[in-house]
Amino acid sequence: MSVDAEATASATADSGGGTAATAPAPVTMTKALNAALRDSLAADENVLVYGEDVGRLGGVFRVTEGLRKEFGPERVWDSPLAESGIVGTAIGMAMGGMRPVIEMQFDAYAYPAFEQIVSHVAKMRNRTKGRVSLPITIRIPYAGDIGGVEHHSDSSEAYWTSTPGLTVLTPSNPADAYSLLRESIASDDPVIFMEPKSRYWMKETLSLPVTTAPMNRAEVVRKGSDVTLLAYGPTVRTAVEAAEAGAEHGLSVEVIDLRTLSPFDDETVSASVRKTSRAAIIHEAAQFGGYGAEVAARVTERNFTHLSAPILRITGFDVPYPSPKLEEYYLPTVERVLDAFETWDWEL
Amino acid sequence: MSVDAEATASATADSGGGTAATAPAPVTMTKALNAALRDSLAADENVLVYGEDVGRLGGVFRVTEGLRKEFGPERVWDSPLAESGIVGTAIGMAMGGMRPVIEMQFDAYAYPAFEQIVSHVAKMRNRTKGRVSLPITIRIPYAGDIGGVEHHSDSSEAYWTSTPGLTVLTPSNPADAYSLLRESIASDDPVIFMEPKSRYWMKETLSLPVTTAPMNRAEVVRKGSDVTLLAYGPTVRTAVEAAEAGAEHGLSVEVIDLRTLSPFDDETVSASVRKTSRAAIIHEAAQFGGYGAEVAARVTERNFTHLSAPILRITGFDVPYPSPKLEEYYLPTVERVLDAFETWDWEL
Amino acid sequence: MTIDVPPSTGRALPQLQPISFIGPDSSPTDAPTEGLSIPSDRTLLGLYRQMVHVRRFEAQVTHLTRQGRLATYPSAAGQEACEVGATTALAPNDWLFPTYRDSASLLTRGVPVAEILAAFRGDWHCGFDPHEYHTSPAATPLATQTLHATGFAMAAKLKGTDAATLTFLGDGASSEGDTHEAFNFASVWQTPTVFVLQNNQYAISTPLREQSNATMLADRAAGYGMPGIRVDGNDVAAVFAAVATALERGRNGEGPTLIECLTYRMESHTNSDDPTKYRDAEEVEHWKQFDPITRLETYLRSTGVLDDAGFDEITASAEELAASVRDAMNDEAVIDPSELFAHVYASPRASLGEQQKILEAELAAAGRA
Amino acid sequence: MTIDVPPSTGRALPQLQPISFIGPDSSPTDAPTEGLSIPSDRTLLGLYRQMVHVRRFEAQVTHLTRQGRLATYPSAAGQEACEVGATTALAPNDWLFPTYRDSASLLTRGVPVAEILAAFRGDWHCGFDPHEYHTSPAATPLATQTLHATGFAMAAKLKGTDAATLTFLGDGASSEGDTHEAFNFASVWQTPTVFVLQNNQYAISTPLREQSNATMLADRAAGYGMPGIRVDGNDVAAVFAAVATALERGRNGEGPTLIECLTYRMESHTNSDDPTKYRDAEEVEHWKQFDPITRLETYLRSTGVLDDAGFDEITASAEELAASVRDAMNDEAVIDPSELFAHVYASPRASLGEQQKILEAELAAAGRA
Ligand SMILES: Cc1ncc(C[n+]2csc(CCOP(=O)(O)OP(=O)(O)O)c2C)c(N)n1
Ligand SMILES: Cc1ncc(C[n+]2csc(CCOP(=O)(O)OP(=O)(O)O)c2C)c(N)n1
Ligand SMILES: [Mg+2]
Ligand SMILES: [Mg+2]
Repeated sequence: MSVDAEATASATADSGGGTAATAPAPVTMTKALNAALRDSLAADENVLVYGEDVGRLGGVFRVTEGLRKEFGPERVWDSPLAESGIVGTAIGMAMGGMRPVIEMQFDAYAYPAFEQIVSHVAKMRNRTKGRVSLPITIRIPYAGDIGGVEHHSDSSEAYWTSTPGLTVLTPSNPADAYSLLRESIASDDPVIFMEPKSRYWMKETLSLPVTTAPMNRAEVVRKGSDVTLLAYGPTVRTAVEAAEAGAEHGLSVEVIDLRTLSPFDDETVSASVRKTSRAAIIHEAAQFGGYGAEVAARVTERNFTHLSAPILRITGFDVPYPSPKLEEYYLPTVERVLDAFETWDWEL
Repeated sequence: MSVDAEATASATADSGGGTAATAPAPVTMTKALNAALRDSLAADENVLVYGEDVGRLGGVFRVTEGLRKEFGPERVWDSPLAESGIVGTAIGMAMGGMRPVIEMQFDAYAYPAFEQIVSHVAKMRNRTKGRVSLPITIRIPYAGDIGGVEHHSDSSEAYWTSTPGLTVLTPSNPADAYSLLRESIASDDPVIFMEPKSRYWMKETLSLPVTTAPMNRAEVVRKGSDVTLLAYGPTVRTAVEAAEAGAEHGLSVEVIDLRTLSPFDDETVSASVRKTSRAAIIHEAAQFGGYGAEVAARVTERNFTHLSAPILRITGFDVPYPSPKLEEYYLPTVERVLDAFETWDWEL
Repeated sequence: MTIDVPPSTGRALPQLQPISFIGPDSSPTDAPTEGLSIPSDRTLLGLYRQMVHVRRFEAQVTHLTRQGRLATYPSAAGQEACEVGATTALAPNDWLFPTYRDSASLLTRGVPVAEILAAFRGDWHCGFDPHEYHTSPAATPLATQTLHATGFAMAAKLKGTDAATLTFLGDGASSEGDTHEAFNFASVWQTPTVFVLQNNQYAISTPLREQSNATMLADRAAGYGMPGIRVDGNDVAAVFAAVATALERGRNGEGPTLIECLTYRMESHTNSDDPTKYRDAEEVEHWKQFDPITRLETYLRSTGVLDDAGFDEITASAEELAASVRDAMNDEAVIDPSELFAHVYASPRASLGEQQKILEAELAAAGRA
Repeated sequence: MTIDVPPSTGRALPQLQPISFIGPDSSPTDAPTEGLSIPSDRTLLGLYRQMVHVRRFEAQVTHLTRQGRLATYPSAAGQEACEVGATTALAPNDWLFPTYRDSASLLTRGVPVAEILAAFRGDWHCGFDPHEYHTSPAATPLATQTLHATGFAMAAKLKGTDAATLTFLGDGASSEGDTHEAFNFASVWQTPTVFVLQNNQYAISTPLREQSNATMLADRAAGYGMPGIRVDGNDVAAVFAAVATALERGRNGEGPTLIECLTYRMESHTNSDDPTKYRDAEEVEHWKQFDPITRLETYLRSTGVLDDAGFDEITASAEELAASVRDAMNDEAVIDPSELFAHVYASPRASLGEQQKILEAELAAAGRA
């Protein structure tokens, strides 16, 4: 994917546009993210990429591969190893007119930056009555299913979604990865951009740049009439597989990829739930206080009389993320989804 | 409240017991907490109290008043100003056989310690297959309604309740404040002990020591038959007032004080909801992803067929905690509770 | 192993005696000056004038808290030389990153009285437009702003502007992890950042000796390959000279500087604090002899720069400032409840619109809309 | 202002040349020794033996990752002098607070091979009983363990036991806020804590010069009023002597010490890393001449402490260790799914019981229970 002069000149806030289109080819999510970063860097000279090992190494997941070489160490560089420092300096840079795109190396390593994210990134605009925008994109590889050592597989989305002031996105496929990341970087609101690690190597045939549905919209990725199954990031694939397995048993499952966790797309989800009268949400994070709680609560509030059954949460168990040999028992599977559907009273 | 030799000798893991009883007298929540700390220090020489300004000053809310003088600076002292340091050293102290009781000066000032709390306090027991216990009590004054400057009124309970491995308590009255704090300190599990700032000066006539219902149990604080209203910490008073106002309109509201946020007392709450068929939860924190989401989701899952209406969440709005002049519009009020009840279809 | 030993430039620990030009007795000191020069008479007179102003301002605001008209106010009384000396050294395009303690610096930076008060009387969190005054919102979470100042300076460096940044932090805040990270990032990136550490010897009730075991906090700098100096924080001449020079170093691409200003908090932490619990009246009394304003006043009178007429004019104008504080308080702003929702996101959210309607209905029902 | 200047004890920045007894050419150096004495021949031979063992252990484990039998392993090859020298200096009652990099120290501390491997093959997070080996779980979140070591040492001090603590951290981890907070707490509280900073010059791909602008990381110590020394991290004699002395200081109530060990990571960060992206083969080649094991071997042969028979015996016993690693891998533990729920809380939770039943039903349905 070459970035030509035209791209630099014309690319603007709208995602996609600008870069000369590539021929359709299989693209992994890491490559799609890499392309989004490259095109964003080319489109706006205020875009900066920094973090731990994102420069020479290209990131431990190779999402930033080649960018330092292409844009130079003044645009893409390795920072000292300190996450609060990375986020805190990004705040200052954004106040100074930059659009920093920073990486937290693994999900649990965003925690040292928690105060900067929650007390400043989320609140600066409100605190200053809109005078100060913080167009920062915080990229966080998240979730498990990679046989990782402790602290490398957390699903921390609930911490961010329960913080007013943050926009939280998570792509489940390469096309969305490209399109949503470009939109995030172009947004004047700070975005927590959560990348599902286990889907980094997922391939899709794409021509780049690609523009998918805008952020803040959920997408129906498979139509169905009996059950609405809500998923995001790593569990979209599980949801689709569960829908396929359900179909074999005569169950028609509609799968919705939420894409944006905050704000929640009530419209798309309510429309589906009013049609099916049953819904479930699937995520890797533990259940208690997980993101699924918000989904279940708000969808029930808005659609109570349309529901034939309680909204189910098919999730990780309420335990710390386990060691690799226990991972398979922890993660929600197709079977767990189908079992959950069976707990409903289908006569209602 | 004098700590006599007998108290020192006999007080053990069970809260209360040991200290010579005081005559009934009006006791504020701060005094009750202070007494619980004093009695815990007297009961077990491994109990330590430290944090920012908890020594000479007795804490900015005076909860630790007099303790340094009574137990000496080796048991009660002022630490350097660094919350991650306070929690991180408490972990080491607990590994070394101590039972540290540490204070985060305000809710938002626990955030610098987020990584230590989430990645270590919550996980050490699980990581070591139970070989290492961390009997740490982290006291966090929380919530608003005090006209505080920014960052002094956050309700951060959802961050802790969505973290497996933590036990999260919050008293709503002086008696519980005493009893639950003693239980927390005696517990081998780490406890996040959230103290509702706006209720610090609430008085109750008490004879100390007092033993209330054990932790992990919710309490029905007012009986009713039409609606179950769930509350905790600062909103219990609002809930009781709403129940009184409701009674004037012929509405019989059962109020439950959750007391323990994690684990959730499904039994007590389900029993009430099955009786009333309607429930609402009230909290100060923002709604989206707040603790109320978990409550609504799980109570609905367990009692769907018994519900005549969706569970309502009466909460702060989905905005950063506002400046004092906007506080009255943000905080859930008796009116907001009653208005919410009116949104239900009472014909069902 | 004789390999890979980097050069030792800038490594030495600096002077122990604080840099000072004008001593407590108002005469020139023989303290180290580390190559700095005393500011001109004109500058000194301006600094004096501004110190008198900020002290009057803070006395007036503190008085309002005593009357119960303002909830909380952290006064910097006694620290005027740090506040005014450092802030005055800034160029207009530089950015200031203050804390809750530094209202005096906001005033010095030109933020109007009403906007400073707006935060304290609970109108809105920040109170002023940061871009207008090149001044960040006063930070409440300790030490966090040191990183913002570093990041802003990095942006300025990358954009090639000549802006430098100055941030204040306290002796207590120096213990937070963020301070360390800011020192390190600033030095690795060689950003034009000046860290002015106001060592007023207390963090609320916690005395310096329980905060740090360092001989002096300026000694931290050596560990980052950054110059660190200690200044008499009650000598405004020294503070101004040190900060101006450090800002200049930053602009010249020579990186950040740590300046420890040794001073003392004369008032309680805020009006809701009770300092008798943790310090003696004698200690406060003792520090009166180091007062930054009387010290400079006597000096300026001795050099003939200030006379009675000048003094009276400054006093009168400070009284006008105090009056403007009272006026501002009488001019109570009415805050529109819709402000709750207006600035959370750049792009509006439907769900916030719904919530705003709930609030509007509540207010209408209560006859308040 | 001539008041309140604390004494300057312990303030001076230490030597630049690392402390060393046995140089890269295996002969005694004229580097500074800062009053330390070279360990006895007997101790040196023990250190040599253990270094050979841990190297063989790590080579074997790395080999298992290449075969795909273990997912990830961070080897400390090249850093054996730090790992073994520091850990050997501990008394049995002292506690060690290691990181993911420090399996060699676990081995030295007596943690059985199978228990070290348990973590890496995903059986359970920690793998061993910390109380049995007086060794904390290897920390993955960087720098967090420095605070645990400080807290533990404080508990020991308060309880009046004679335990000291030792924690390892890397050059990268030194940038985290927690490191600063640990240095500060340890020095203010004067805890018996020894911080062994293994400066292996890289944090994954990030070179030291982009991590810190300090002349040397040991310079950090002065800012905390704590002794900080730099040691040739490839001279096990120096590491042992420095750590043993620092532990002794701690036990004597003289507080913490920072010891920077200058060394080099010979392998990739972990087996999933690609070091060609960020460093030259020549650099790695260059560091071979400083190898800690061959250096000591030549020295011990030259002094007659080691002969061929001794060498052969050590090699053979290291081979036995390697064999035990292979055996342990063949003895694959079966992990009971109920382990998921067993250790989350000391007091059982009903809701976890319900979840466990769900899992059991799933397994039963799949014919796996
Ligand atoms: C992260 C954080 N922790 C705690 C507090 C509460 N707090 C406010 S001011 C203060 C003392 C600060 O002392 P210092 O840094 O010396 O500044 P000074 O008040 O003396 O100007 C504390 C503990 C805070 N604002 N932020
Ligand atoms: C808080 C935190 N951030 C990031 C990481 C990811 N990470 C693991 S090792 C490493 C580099 C550490 O370098 P250094 O401290 O020098 O130790 P070394 O690996 O060289 O032994 C990084 C960034 C982590 N484990 N913890
Ligand atoms: Mg101070
Ligand atoms: Mg390293």
